[in-house]
Amino acid sequence: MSKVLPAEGGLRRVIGDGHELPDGEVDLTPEQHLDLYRDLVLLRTYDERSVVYHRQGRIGTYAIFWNHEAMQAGSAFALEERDWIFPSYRESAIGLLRGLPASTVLSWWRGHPAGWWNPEKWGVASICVPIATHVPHAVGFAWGSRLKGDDRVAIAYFGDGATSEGAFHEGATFAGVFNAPAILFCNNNQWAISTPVSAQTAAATLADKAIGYGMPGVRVDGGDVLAVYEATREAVARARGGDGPTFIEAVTYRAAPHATADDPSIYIDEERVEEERENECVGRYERYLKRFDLLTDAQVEEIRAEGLELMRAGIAEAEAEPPADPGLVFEHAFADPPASFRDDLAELRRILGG
Amino acid sequence: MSKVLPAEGGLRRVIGDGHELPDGEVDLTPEQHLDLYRDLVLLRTYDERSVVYHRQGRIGTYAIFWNHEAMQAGSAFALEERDWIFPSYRESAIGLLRGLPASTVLSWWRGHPAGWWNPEKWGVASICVPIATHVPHAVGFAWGSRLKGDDRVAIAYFGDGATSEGAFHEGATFAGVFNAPAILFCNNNQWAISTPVSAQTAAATLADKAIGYGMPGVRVDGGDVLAVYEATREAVARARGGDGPTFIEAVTYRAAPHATADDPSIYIDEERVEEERENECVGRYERYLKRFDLLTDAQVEEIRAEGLELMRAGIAEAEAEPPADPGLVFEHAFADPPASFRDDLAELRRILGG
Amino acid sequence: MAELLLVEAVNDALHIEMERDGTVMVIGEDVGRLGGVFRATAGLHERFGADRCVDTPLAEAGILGAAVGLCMAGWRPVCEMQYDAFSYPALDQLINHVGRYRWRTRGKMSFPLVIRMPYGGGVRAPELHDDSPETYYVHTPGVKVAIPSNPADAKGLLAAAIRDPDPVVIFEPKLHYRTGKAEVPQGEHVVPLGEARVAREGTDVTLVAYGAMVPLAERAADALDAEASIEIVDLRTLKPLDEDALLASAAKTGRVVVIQEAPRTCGFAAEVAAVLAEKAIYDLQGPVLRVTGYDVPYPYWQIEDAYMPSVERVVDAVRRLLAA
Amino acid sequence: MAELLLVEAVNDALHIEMERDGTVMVIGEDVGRLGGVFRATAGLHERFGADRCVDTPLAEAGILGAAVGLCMAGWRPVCEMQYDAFSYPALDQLINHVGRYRWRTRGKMSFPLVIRMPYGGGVRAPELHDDSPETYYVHTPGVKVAIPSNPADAKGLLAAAIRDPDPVVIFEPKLHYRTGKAEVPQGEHVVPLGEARVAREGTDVTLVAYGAMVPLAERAADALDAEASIEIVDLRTLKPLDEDALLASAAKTGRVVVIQEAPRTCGFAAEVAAVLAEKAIYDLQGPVLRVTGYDVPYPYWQIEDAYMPSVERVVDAVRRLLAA
Ligand SMILES: Cc1ncc(C[n+]2csc(CCOP(=O)(O)OP(=O)(O)O)c2C)c(N)n1
Ligand SMILES: Cc1ncc(C[n+]2csc(CCOP(=O)(O)OP(=O)(O)O)c2C)c(N)n1
Ligand SMILES: [Mg+2]
Ligand SMILES: [Mg+2]
Repeated sequence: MSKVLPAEGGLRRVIGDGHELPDGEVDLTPEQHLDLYRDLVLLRTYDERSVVYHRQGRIGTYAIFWNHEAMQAGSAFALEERDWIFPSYRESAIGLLRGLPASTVLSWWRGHPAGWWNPEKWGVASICVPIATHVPHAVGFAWGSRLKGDDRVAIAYFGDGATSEGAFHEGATFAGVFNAPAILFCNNNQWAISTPVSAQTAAATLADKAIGYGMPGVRVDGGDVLAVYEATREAVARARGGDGPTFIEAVTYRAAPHATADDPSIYIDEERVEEERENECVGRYERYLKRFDLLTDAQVEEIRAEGLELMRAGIAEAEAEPPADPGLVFEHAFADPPASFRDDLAELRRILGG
Repeated sequence: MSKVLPAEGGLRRVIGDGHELPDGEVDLTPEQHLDLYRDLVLLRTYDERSVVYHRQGRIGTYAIFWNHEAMQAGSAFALEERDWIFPSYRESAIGLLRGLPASTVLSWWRGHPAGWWNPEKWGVASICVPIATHVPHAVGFAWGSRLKGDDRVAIAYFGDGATSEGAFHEGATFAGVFNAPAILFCNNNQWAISTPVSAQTAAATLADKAIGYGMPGVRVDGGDVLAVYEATREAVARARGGDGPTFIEAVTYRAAPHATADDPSIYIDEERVEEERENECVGRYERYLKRFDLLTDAQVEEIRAEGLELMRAGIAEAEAEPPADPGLVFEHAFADPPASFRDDLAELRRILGG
Repeated sequence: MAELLLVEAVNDALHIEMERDGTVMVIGEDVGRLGGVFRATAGLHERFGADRCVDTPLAEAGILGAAVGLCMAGWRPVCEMQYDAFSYPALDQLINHVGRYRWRTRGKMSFPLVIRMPYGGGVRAPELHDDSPETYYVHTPGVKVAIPSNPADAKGLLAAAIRDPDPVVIFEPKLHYRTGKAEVPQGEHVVPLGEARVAREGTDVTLVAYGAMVPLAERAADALDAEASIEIVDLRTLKPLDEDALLASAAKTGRVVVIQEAPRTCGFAAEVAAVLAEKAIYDLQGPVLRVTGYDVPYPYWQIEDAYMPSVERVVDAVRRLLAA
Repeated sequence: MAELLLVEAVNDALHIEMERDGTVMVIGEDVGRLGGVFRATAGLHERFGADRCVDTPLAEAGILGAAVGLCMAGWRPVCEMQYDAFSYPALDQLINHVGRYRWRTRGKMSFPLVIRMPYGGGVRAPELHDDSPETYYVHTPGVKVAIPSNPADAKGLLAAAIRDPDPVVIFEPKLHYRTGKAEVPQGEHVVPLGEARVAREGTDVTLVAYGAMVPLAERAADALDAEASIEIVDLRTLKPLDEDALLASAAKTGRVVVIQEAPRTCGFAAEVAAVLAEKAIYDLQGPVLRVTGYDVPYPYWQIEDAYMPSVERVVDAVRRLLAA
């Protein structure tokens, strides 16, 4: 049986601190715990390596998700394979949890066509770069699946800033009205680039926004992978059971730059960042698992090594991609391209060749 | 002292039914009551005559506001002259309460340039035809006024359907964040053309949406002019006092077609309409005033006659407007029109003249 | 053949295509019980049920955004925008997603959605019920755009749009929704996208038009009957453009007037003129003239006729061209 | 004169105009403490305070809609859109309100707002950081549009925009924000809207360009040095267009290539070509060629150079034109 605890600020929590804060429990087998841990480490490794690859000039601008891994892995762990994930740039690598190759995601950040995957194959929609515009996609997908008699669920990830966008509002409104089996998962890392959540909304909490859409709003400690898992599991059950959408606000604090191009020192509270880094989500889960004797140091080593190996292979594979053919410019826009594309391509080839 | 009563569905109410439902009271002098009654009758007369003028082909398509008068007059009565009103098409004639000539509004519905007024002169923004897009205007105005050190308040009127639009959401978010002295006044007539509010949102009430913007949400009986007045007066006081925006949901039931072009018989509940028509807002106030001996039959006659006379004069004036010069097509788009306008106009005049 | 109004032809196409393909659904504001403010979707709700003809919340970006997701779930949504100028909140979804999502999946997923809306002026309506927004759509990569000028094409182009694997936008000339019945093929009727129609053959001057400007061009041609032999090219599809038909007519007449009711700058007439300036320059016997709406806010309806291209303005352009 | 990067020139203009006029305020996402993701608004928050340099919620329609209201309250808001493709949620406010509100008041009220944003490709960025959306703006009645190509014009056009009584949109070529310092007049510097600039005099072929395409045109002209005398017209303002300058150059050279990085159909090059086809047809000694982006989604950055107009494509067009 699960035991979820209320925490500071009404956040749901499972993982304690090993001292005063007691641990809760969730309904996972030891193997599942290890799988979840593996997911967390995989994302962490992906993220840390990506920052290095960026510095080495091997990938372009990159949106760091350091310490967001618990939100991503915990929620995704509550899904079935047939459920769909609608990521923002912040969840660029979430497909890894479903076996999407690291080289694919790395290629995306390398601006190489090999980075654009088939959403149907992985149940992971394309990375959404504009803020919040994928919320209606997820809702439309969930609604459409229900109309088809499927029991698939869709989850959309977005940030605290995203909740100010009209697209979020319209998507959430549709979700409520059509009772869509959708989960609106808000990563509240308390910053939209340099804008703190206090300047983003006057709402007391982001979860409060759910009331306006007639759906439950749940607040959870975003650094607690098990609390995130539990909250999402409940939301998935609700959705699949025909009880409609849920808004989940997972609260954390952005402890890294917004992206590789960003310099947060201008605006962020460095002390708060330090605190957060010390209490980062992978270590928290690691210590929890060790308290329950579910994880050994040897396993930690092995899992980390696995992750590193996957990344080494991934970047090698991405870098081994043949240069993209300029002719791709004219592909994939239409099933049946207009004649003008053929002419334009011929001209381009003539000029490039000449 | 005012005495506002809770009513069915948690709606604030002042006016009773003369039988079981007791009357409340508001802080208005007998003269003010008469003024407010005059406002109500003026709007009612405007609306009823407009429907007739439309049938006579003297104005074009017209958005009927029959039984919305209490919401408009009650709220506007709580404003000071320096406060600004941002109307939708449903409040097209609200400027009348500030002395804007009936002929102007009639000209608007006649598609004649004389219908376009100077917002600064009346403190009434232009009629907003697209849904909800004026909410950020009102909020920007209120915020900007506060920044200037003014104590002006802005009120935006919109419908239940409007609360689904992204523009509403973004405007409301800005209002909360900038603590704008704005009132978001939602006329919940329970229909957006043929779409009932139950298909518009899954929220329990529209006022609940206010929580997501960190502002109070108030529900009031939209057929009760005094309850509307009271709620708005409080909101104005809050706004002017620096305590920020308020969302007011005034609940009524649309008891007339959406507009002259609409045939609601296809979708509406005719019995409910009948009920509403019997309990319409002007009669309710009239009976209230009579119960308190604040209004005589003679005064009713006189005030109605005044309204009719104003409309007679208004339509005559509107119809006496000289035909608009086609050259107006090129005016007012820019302070300093580009050379091409001059050439286009010359060409047009040559052709029209020829 | 049946005699139908343009809006009835639209309705007919929706009935037939929804019958034919169980994945076609109609979504929009007031499309259900009311059957749309112009009655274009009348009867669908009764016939196909509330799940396939859906009244949505009042949120255009929500409609188009949800449609993207519906495609991903295997539907072919036909989205109604209630009016031209009320489609603008959805432009963000159009540009950043509708036009790009197939590309994003490297062609692995299709987005067979349709956006249809009444467009255009001349109907004596309040502000913002008169726009001709085709430029915003036609400039956007990844979407096709068609604009019928008559009932048969309204049916056939819509059917083609619904069957197309890619996003198609159809603008329906609301001015002509009910101006007259015309023959419309019964049953399935498809007018392929990308094929212009020579609405009238002539030898002296070509009028290039689409949508509500085609009947106008015809009236202008009638007025010029004694003076010149006018050819009228009804583009029907703006994107992909039938360049061959355009260039053939320009080669034949050497004189072209392009008509469009949208504001002039970067309107579709500019594109037509640019194609001619690039590919027909040696055929042209005079300037390419544009008769368009002006670069001003669409005016109060009492003077909208001064804004709209008129027979007089078209005739004047043709005469100037012939005299050049 | 000072030597400034383009983005520094923008920043300089903002400082000077905000100093000059206490009603100018800057609003947008991250414009405050961060000074904008490109640092275009750096220092304004410190100098003029949080009330005049305002970090807004993440809501572009809210930004532009609020700006309309701010104008009504007596402010001159300068709105930053963080990137080109993220301005689309605000198009609805632009088209239905920003471009129409002065007209709605019959000229009684002014809406002296500015929208400025980085635009354009070639910067190796993730999806949707590369758009050239000028058509959406330039087609909209009631707004002016300017696109500087160098630091001095970036400063001067922005100053003109801020002082203009009407809405002005400025697209800043992000590719050239930091590519090189150039001389910029110190203190107040205004480049009037509506005046093109002959960036280079020549006699054989005119290259018409704006924004990031001007330096490209210059490189192409250099490459063609031995073959042809190239004139370059930097439009600077797209609306109102300086037709006189355009027509004068076309009359002089008789051969015109128009360059634009936006997708081709209904891009601004089409408008330029249409103006030439209408008003310069007898001056033209060959077709008007367009070198543009293609009608496709802006691609993955590893092949973006194939999408962007290149020196090679411009040179090729010029050669074809000279051989025609
Ligand atoms: C529509 C839109 N506007 C602006 C941007 C630029 N932008 C990218 S990330 C970001 C901040 C997003 O903050 P939040 O929603 O909290 O997500 P986080 O990045 O913190 O995960 C902004 C403004 C964008 N991508 N899309
Ligand atoms: C953006 C936009 N979309 C659609 C419309 C068409 N339309 C006009 S009124 C209306 C219904 C509005 O309902 P509601 O907000 O409840 O206001 P009411 O008319 O009931 O006062 C619609 C859909 C519009 N004017 N603007
Ligand atoms: Mg955030
Ligand atoms: Mg309503």
